[in-house]
Amino acid sequence: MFYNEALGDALRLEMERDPRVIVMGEDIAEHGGAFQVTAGLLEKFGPTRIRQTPISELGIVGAAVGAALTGLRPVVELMYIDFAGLAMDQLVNQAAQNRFMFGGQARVPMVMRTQGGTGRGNAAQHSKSLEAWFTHVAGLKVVMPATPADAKGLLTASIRDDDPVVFLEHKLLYRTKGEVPTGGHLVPLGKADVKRVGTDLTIVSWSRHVLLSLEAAAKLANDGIAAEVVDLRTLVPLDTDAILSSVRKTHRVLVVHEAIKRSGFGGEIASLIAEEAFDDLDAPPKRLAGLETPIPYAKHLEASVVPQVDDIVKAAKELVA
Amino acid sequence: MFYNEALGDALRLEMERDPRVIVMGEDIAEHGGAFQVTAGLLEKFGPTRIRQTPISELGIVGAAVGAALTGLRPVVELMYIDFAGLAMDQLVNQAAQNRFMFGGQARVPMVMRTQGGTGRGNAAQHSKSLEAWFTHVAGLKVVMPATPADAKGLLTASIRDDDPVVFLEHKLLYRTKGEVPTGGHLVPLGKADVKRVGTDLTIVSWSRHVLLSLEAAAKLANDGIAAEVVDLRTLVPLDTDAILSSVRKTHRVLVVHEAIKRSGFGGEIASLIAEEAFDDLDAPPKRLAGLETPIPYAKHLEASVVPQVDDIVKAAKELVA
Amino acid sequence: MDRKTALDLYRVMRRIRDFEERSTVLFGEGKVWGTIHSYTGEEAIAVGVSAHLRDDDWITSTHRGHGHCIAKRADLGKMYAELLGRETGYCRGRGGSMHIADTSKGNLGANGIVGGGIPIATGAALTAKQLGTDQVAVSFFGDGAANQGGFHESANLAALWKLPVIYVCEVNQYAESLPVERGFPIKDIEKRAEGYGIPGVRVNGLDVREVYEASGTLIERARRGEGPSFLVAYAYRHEGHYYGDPRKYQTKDQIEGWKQKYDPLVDARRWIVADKLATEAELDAIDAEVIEEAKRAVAFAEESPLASPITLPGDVYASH
Amino acid sequence: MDRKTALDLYRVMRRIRDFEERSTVLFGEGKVWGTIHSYTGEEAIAVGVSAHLRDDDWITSTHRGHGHCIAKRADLGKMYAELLGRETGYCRGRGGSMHIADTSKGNLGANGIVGGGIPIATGAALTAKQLGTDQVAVSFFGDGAANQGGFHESANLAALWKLPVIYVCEVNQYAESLPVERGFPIKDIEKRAEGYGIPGVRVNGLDVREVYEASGTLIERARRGEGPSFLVAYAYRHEGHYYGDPRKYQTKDQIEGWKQKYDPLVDARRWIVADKLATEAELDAIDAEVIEEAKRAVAFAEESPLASPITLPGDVYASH
Ligand SMILES: Cc1ncc(C[n+]2csc(CCOP(=O)(O)OP(=O)(O)O)c2C)c(N)n1
Ligand SMILES: Cc1ncc(C[n+]2csc(CCOP(=O)(O)OP(=O)(O)O)c2C)c(N)n1
Ligand SMILES: [Mg+2]
Ligand SMILES: [Mg+2]
Repeated sequence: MFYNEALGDALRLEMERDPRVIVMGEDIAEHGGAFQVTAGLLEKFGPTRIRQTPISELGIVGAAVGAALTGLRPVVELMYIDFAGLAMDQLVNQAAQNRFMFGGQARVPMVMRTQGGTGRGNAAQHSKSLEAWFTHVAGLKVVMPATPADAKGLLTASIRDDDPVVFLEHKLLYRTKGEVPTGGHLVPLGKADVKRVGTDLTIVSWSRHVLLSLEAAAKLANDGIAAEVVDLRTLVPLDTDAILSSVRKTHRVLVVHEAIKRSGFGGEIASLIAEEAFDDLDAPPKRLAGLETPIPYAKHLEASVVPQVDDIVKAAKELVA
Repeated sequence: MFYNEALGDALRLEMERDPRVIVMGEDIAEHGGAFQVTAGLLEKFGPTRIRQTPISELGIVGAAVGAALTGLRPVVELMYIDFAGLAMDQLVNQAAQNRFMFGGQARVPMVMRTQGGTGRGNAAQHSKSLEAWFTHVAGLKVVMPATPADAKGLLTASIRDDDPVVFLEHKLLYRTKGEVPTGGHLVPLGKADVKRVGTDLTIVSWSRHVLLSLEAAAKLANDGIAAEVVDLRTLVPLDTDAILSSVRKTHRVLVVHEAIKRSGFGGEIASLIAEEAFDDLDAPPKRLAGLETPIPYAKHLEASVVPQVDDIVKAAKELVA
Repeated sequence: MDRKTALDLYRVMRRIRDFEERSTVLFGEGKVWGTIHSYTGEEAIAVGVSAHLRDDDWITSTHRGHGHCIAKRADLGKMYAELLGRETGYCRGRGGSMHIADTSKGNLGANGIVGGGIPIATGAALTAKQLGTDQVAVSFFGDGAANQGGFHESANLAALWKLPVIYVCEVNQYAESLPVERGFPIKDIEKRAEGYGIPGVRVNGLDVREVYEASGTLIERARRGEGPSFLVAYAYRHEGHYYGDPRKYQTKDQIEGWKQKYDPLVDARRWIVADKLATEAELDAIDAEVIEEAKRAVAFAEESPLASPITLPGDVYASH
Repeated sequence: MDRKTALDLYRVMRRIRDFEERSTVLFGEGKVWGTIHSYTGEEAIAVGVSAHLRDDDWITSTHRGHGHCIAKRADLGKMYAELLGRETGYCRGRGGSMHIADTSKGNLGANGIVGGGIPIATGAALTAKQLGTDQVAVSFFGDGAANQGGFHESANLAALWKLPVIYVCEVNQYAESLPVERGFPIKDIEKRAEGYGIPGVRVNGLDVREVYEASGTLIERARRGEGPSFLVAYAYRHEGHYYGDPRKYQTKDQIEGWKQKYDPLVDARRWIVADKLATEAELDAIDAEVIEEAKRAVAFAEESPLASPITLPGDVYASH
């Protein structure tokens, strides 16, 4: 099953299970969503549960907050993560903080799904990776699945969660395929997954770069280097134990992500490891991430600003050298 | 001179020097700004250069982008950093990226001044520290002065800079006093300042926590511990050399900031040090930062969620133990 | 208007006036900190509208939120306790004046973000529509907030979806230091409703009878499924924007004179007596009751324990 | 309308039509990537308005920006070079279709953010006002963009400050898959102007004469310092939202029939000939010239070197 179908499957099952689940967003009805995640849902659930909206990101996210506060479980599709700048206020000042500010009187069970990343020539306003912003907000949870099965299981868990969840997809993952359990499938938030076992170094990654890291690990194996690939899956809450126990085993760590390096979530991981597992490290914790530039349009330029498989291989080799 | 007066002084001098400099924002005219930075400027420059606006953060910041693209040098006052969520789109998708996206055809010489931080019981929507968000955006510069002199010198440099600068003040700094050079005073962007020399450990900080770190350093000195305090002043561009050369001297580092720890800018600094000066470190690079919570209202609670002087002292002692 | 309604409205207005005066004193004494924004002068708006609301109807409020909260029948003790940072406060001392919420009465919270409540009320109205109930949502906000993009987006969405939400714009003549005529290029803010094809109604926000009547019609309309509306109530902010505002942007007459001239409570007393709905003495008795009740509420707050320490992640996350 | 004006307008419209058809072919050949949005069917709007603009007047454009760019007299070779990711492109291959800008002609850029250009044009108009020039700014945007909060905030600000900006809303019947009647609760979008106290003018966006006339008046007005206005031009988007759009939300008649029925170029040819401003043959000659010019432009682009590698920080920062 494709990644986008797996997401659609989770939505369909949760909407069947719970009438309070609704979907809101742009182009999600007849068109089925910019990446065909909601394809077929309009026909099944009708326009009151698949609510196609005008282009009003702040209003839509805010309406989801209000709906979540009063008993619905809305799932918002924000077409591109780059548009988050229009809706941050409702997400950060309201959704994330309502429970705390109200002394526990409220809960805000909403999901904001969106997608980011490069790879389709969409240039600087349609290709960002902004997970670090959301992880820096107390009150949000942040989920970034790399595989179709995790996409389904984590979206299910996110919809059932009583807190606001930012669910981040990657535009190049939608047409990746994988085995997906049929029927209900739940992957709990906050659990990392060791996607490949190894002993020589740990590669920590999330979202699409897990796949690139796995490719790199396969190449490294040819050269006799056994890389362990830890897929975080959920950035908040973070599975600190999984990271640290892998690093304590391999003694070397490479953190790989697509977002720009400066203040990326990789800094959180690398400094966490440096703080908590300093004496276990045989080499400096290393980050491999995007260059500090907006994303360029031209194909060859776009590929030059985010880590590719060979960059991962090279960095890993330097680390174990 | 007080910190807020030093800022007002820089604005006045730059407005006298260059007629293209204008100020826009809420309550900046008769009222003189929520923190009295623009006090007196209306009388001097009139309402066309001190442009008081309605409450429309996105529109105001966007108008500044357009004005900067076409020949003005606008300075926007955003009353609280917490309101940035309303204006992020114009700052991030437009201002920060215009030059790059247009292949170098444009420059966006604007400054967005705002203030953050706790200490006045303003609770969760008026007390955030969000510098990490801005530092994660390629195309923005980020400045955070701790003293009145630096405030004046860095604001001068920011206004003269041809790139969009996010200039972050702290609400508790406005009524701090210090020597400030009269007349033109320029502190270049991208230069850290060693605010206290020491040999036993390096404390890296910025904005108000520089002052708390200096207080802590004084206390530590009583116990025979010589802490060096490095004030970053500018987070982007970052003075990597200053950080690394201090750490290479002291071999121990504590990064202190008010923002929540998770994905805070402290992670960038700590992981930079871990990557670049691993072998120079005698102890894990340590971060001391805000708890992962929205800011509470009650005085005793507010103080409990961000690092205080004694917390710095304690962390420093653990580090040198 | 019948006697009971008139006296009920009067009592709640007085309760608000008293709360604002009393919390100002507590602020002056250093018992309340942060910032408080007085609703004095605007009582008729919250009270006139909320009289039609049930406990299961929702409101969103603003930084100037005490009045809405009281009009929506909040417990005064818990309000004072919140201002005093006590564990018994509505938000356990975590929210303070700018975030008081009372979800048991449908109050989705004061809001520190100007305009922040508007999309939220719209979403609450969506819940009512989606679940097929006859609940309504009211969003109170200031004239300044009407210039926020979120108002535009929400009004458009609500009109498209015929949501049961009433947008109540409280024109108190200022957005902080900005006089309303410098914030709007038009005189009649209610005209903006036409851009969304919804009713826009102007009322004298100093006269609780007018507010009561007009909002009753709009709320009933929303309950019947006929969609959103825009009520613009013109009044006058008696105090500075916040406690301590030096008010450099106002004339002496505006500060002193207007407060006397435009007072919904003085007005209400006048017509209640003139219409023979009650005597001065009866109104004085209500005032006295309000004072007693307030004193008990303050005492409750002052005797309450300080807010308990922050617990993480429990104070922040519901599922963990 | 005189012959020269008519033929100039016709020529630019044809140039745009040709550009859109030609870049679609290039996209199909895999030479252009990312996304392109065709302006076919809406040519009369950009062309009618821009005919009044000087090189030192500013425009902001949209994701559907080729037409505005060409109408503002951009170099076609540099445009094609940008689409092909070449160093000679307007943005040196960094921007692509959605970010083409030509600051030498006052084009402040296409924009990937729906509504993103509206505040920017407002700011450009502020520059004119501040520096006391008679320059104007025009913001082109779609019907969908008019529901963004940024439109509301900008229109209010421009009206308050009497800025020389003209907001041109291109109603092409859709915002991606959302038909305009499902995006707006009102039929006459131009009515929204009343909420800001500015003129709101409706024109048939298929008729370049109407657009030319109405926009001329509004632009002159702005130049004279009389402030902003809102021009709403109704037209029809001939192609899908983007290259490759399956158009599941449209009927066969809308996809095939309407394109024939509503074509500003066919219309223009009709009245130009009917009014005896030129013959069919003369118009054909213009078409032929446009084609030759386009071929040269494409050749220039194809012969140009690929975009040079990213240089940091120089590509991102001006001062470093
Ligand atoms: C988004 C945002 N911008 C600015 C502020 C600062 N601020 C607080 S209240 C206020 C004025 C609000 O005016 P209005 O909406 O008329 O309400 P009033 O205070 O008059 O009741 C401003 C600018 C804020 N809290 N939130
Ligand atoms: C802020 C934002 N939201 C959503 C999108 C995705 N998107 C791109 S074009 C478009 C439709 C725009 O409609 P309209 O403004 O009518 O312009 P048109 O495409 O019809 O010319 C949408 C929703 C975007 N690019 N930016
Ligand atoms: Mg007001
Ligand atoms: Mg459209």
